[in-house]
Amino acid sequence: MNKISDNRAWWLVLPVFLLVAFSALIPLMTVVNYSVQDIFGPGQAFFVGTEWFKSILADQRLQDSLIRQFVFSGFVLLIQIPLGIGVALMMPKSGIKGSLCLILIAIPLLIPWNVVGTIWQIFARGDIGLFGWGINQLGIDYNYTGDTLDAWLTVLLMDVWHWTPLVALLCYSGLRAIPEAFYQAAEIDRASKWAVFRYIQLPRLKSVLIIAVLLRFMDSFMIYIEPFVLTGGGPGSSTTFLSQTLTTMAIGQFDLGRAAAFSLIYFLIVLLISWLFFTAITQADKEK
Amino acid sequence: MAEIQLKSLAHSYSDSPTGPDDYAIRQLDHVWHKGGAYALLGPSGCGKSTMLNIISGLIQPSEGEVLFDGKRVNELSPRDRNIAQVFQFPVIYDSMTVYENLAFPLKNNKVPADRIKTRVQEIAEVLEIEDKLHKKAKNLTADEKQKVSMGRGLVREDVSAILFDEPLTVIDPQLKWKLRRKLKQIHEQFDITMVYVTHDQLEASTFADKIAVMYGGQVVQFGTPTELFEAPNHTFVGYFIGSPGMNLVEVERCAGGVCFDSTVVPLEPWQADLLERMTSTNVKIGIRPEFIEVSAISSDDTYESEVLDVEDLGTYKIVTVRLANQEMKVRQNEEFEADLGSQIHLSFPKQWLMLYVDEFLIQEQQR
Amino acid sequence: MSLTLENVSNTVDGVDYVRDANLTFEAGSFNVLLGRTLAGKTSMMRLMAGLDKPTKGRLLYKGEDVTGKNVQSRNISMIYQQFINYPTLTVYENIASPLRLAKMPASEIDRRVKETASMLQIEPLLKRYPLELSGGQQQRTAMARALVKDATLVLFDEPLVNLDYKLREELRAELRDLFQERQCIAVYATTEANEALALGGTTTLLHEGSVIQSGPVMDVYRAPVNTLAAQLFSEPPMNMIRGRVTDTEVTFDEYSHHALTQELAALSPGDYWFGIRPSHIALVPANDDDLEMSMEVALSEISGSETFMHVENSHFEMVTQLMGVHQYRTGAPVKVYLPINKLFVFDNDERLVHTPSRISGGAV
Amino acid sequence: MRQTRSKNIGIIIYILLLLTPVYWLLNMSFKTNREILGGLTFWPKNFTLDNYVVIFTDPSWYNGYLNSMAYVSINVVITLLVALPAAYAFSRYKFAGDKHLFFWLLSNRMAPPAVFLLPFFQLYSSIGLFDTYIAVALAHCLFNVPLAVWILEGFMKGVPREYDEMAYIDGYSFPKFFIKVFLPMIRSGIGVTAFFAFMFSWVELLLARTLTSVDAQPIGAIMTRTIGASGIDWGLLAAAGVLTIIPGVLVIWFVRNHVAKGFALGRV
Repeated sequence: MNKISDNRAWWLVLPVFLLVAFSALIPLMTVVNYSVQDIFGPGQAFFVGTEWFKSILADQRLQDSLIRQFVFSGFVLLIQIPLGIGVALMMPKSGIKGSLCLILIAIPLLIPWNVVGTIWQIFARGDIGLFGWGINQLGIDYNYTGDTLDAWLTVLLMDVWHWTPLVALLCYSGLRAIPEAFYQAAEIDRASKWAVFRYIQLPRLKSVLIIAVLLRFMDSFMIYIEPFVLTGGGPGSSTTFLSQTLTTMAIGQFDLGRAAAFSLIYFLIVLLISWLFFTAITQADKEK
Repeated sequence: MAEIQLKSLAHSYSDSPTGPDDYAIRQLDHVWHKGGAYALLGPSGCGKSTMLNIISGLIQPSEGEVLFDGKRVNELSPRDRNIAQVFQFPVIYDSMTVYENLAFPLKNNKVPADRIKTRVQEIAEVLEIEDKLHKKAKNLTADEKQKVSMGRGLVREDVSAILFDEPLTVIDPQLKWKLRRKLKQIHEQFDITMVYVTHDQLEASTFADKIAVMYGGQVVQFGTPTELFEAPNHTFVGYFIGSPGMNLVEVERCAGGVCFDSTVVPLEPWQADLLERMTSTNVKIGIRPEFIEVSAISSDDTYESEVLDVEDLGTYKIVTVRLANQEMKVRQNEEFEADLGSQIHLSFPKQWLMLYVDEFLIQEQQR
Repeated sequence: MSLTLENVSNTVDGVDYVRDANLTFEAGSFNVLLGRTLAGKTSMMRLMAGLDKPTKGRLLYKGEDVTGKNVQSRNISMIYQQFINYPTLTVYENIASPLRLAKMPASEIDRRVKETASMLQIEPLLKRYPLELSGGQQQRTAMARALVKDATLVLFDEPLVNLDYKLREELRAELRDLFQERQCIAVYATTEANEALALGGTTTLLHEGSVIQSGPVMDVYRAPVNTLAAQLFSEPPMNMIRGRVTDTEVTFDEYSHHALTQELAALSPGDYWFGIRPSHIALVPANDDDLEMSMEVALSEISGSETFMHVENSHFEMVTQLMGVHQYRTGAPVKVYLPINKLFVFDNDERLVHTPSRISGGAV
Repeated sequence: MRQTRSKNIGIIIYILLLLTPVYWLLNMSFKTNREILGGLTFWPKNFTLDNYVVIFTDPSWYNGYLNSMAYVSINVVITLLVALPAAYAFSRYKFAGDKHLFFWLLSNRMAPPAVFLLPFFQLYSSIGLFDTYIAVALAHCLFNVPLAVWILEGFMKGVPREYDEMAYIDGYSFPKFFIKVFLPMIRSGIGVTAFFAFMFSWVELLLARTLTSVDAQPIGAIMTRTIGASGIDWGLLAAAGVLTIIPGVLVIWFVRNHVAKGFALGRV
């Protein structure tokens, strides 16, 4: 598809530009404005330069929260990408069964994030939750509200339950684009199941997998509602992620200056990572 | 190398076929001998691709048997039938190099590494792609990719047949005859049974020793390019082979042969004799534009015709004439000259005048 | 009413798609653009249609400069390679769409749509959707839409290439008849020399964006301006053999010597390219002054009524086009005869200096 | 690839595990709070619809659904109206800064909502839009519009440019061509984009809760606030949760054939 270069196309893009500017650029400017001031109340603010940034980078609580976030996102990718591919490979290719599978698997994605938290809040309780009760029946004392490790594993399990379908459906659409002739050729060449996966399916899943990793890393990196509803960030602050720290700081303590500086750092990390993925995707697109 | 036989084979895509139209392939028996180069020729929708997929095992025929060297293979999947297939669009493993592509089937058959190396080198030389062995397969040109895809079949010593499904579709026109020439050389060198599906008579006749012309799910003729040209045994083959196709004229029986309007066309004695024994009213005569002779003077066995159009095609001319109320085409060499509306005298050499009843040719030995 | 391209060039991101083209197409003419893939056929047609603007030169229509005019305001129509029809409209609506946009009365639209549809034998399909039809029927729908609005310029971009061999033949004949009496300018792009010959009218040879030669089809075919034009306009390409002429004889590739006959006497001594059409090479001498060469069969390709035999020897290789079917084993020795009066001669800069005289003879 | 038995078993097991928590929520929603706390039972002993009755009668509950529905629909309409022309521009033309603009959109899709809480709160209060459907709809455009542009651009690339040119040649002006020819050709793409915009707006709570207080409070906010004095009424909470899943399942059913391509952002 060779595109014509024509700057009049800007007229078509203008509405998007204005709308997203209004809902992103203007707010971002206020954040930058606050991040360099110490604000006591409306009208009383002192210019403090990069003082907030320095204090945040030094703040131990935020550093723990950042590390916790990276570890969490790391685990999310490690589990959900391979599991998603596995599920996609098992899904029937076409027909009624195919679309039925698609809808059932997509259900977790349709549930509001707070309801996901509520479901697992009930499901994992020892007394009224099937999962919690089941684990205890097996003799393992499991209490996600009390034990840090249990809380962590439950949050991770909830996220795997909630978002693996997205990876599975992305890979499923990638697999569906593979022409039948490739499978026939593999059949004729007597390729083993592994060879079919390694040489036909995986290379063609590359661009879709990059999108999956991008979406999963970003969304897990800014997770807030689900763990908040499930564990409230506890026990202690073991499951308090970046977004929750920021929200309590900004809305809870009305500590505007620090919250603004923290928001900027948070957003810059996100920008850097999504830029890496963006070049990877456009690279994959070019090769296809 | 296998002899491929189809015994009373038929195939319908609907599970309860009623009339003949429900059949993609109508009842037929057919044999491809060991090591032969064959073509399946016909317009799109005539069932030739279905036939190819039945041979390769991708489709199970709804009726009849598929035999490889006399052994029934209906239940065998493509992987157990030892066939290789070259598809319409190059199907290669992009992430591999050319060498790995060619070695892939051998590796899957657990062939020892050194044997793979020599075999791949040998086949690469035959296909003239030995200098590209270590390049990534995805950067090759379309015709090189088709060579690689064919190479995957050739490397296997146990391959029983190679099937081609219109392999030249995506190749640049000026490269086509080079790849056709390569396919022909390979067939002469490897003596593998090859079946080639196409709608292009030039590709079919340059590649195949014998061509099966398919029409409406039936093999209407199975013969060498010469037989198809000189003795098309079905009116469709006459029309489909040769450009322009055979002149076909509907005629009635009359004294001394057959006639249309007032023109009487004498028949050979055996033709008239066989015609009498048949009752059908669907009688046609056919003669190829290449075989109609034009003479300057009229004689008793020439027919008066008016020139309607003279098409100059460089190396030859196609003259459209009206004979009684029938339009016919005559092929003449490039020096032929005639004014529109002028009269020319045509004669139909006996040995090239074909008689068709119910669309099928009346053959001499049909006593 | 004529279309003129005046020094038209189109260079995009440093690539010359069209180089300094000067062409004129008269009303009622059928013009074929013949060239290999990527020779610039489509780029040139897009310039004529107004879909692209040339970076240099002018486009004149009836003398008026239309270079900048946008495509909506030009009365043109175009048929693409991939059967482009509106998938969401029925065949009837597809054909009617240009007329509806021209705000033509419904009764008039109905008459013209039905008339054009029957002309292209798709009247029974008017209620169907294009994607339900076969390739040939889809392309006929596209042609009907192009012809219904009596455009002054009709552009065909290799429209038959995705169709069956036999269907292509039929549609080509129909196209020729359809444009016999129309007053519009038709421009037809193809890679096949036979299609240019079959469609007649004028032929313009294109190679890498430049116009090699343009004129009535038989003039270009009979007198190719250089070796490139000769090879572009023949299928399989015309055979070219190096040769040197001295006062007394002509020697081909320092190998076979032949007496200089009065036919070639006019040539001044020097090196030349000798061109011979595959169809003029015979296996049996037609006249006594034929050039005899002993070769070996490389490959014989039979195509129904003809055989293309590739012959070669240590010096050069040739292709012969013989009537009827000739079965030869590869490597079999064979003698071929080149009638002198059929030779084309090109000078060292590959420009044509001698065309075969039209006396009778030649391989039948 | 033939669907072997082992694959069928594998996928069934996965789906069962996936749906167990939802089954448990459903199971809860038909029990009274007392029975829930009384002990763990696989089936509601005394099946009751009280929880649902409460939700459908108590305005503070059902208003939550109506509010959510309202701002989600507004968001979907705005997103499509704005994204369609932009996606067309991206799929057809090269223009100054197109790469940067596309990346900027992507980065907004990835922007953590938490970062925008404070500025949005202040922005919408200052222009008097606080606690209105428009506020939430506009806020959700932050991530829905970039996603919509991406998916639509993928679908639009599937339509060869020859269709545009043919329409111009026939005499269509750009707007007429866009509405009467082009949009019908990517109907499936528009359907899928609407579904995704609906889904991501429906499931989001952080922004929706922060920008509303009374009039436009979404169901999610109401649910998280019911931790009232007498402790959590689990049955009611479960019933409310079940009702939030139904709209999504209904919508996905209509676009089921194209949703796979949509998930891959039209890239496949």
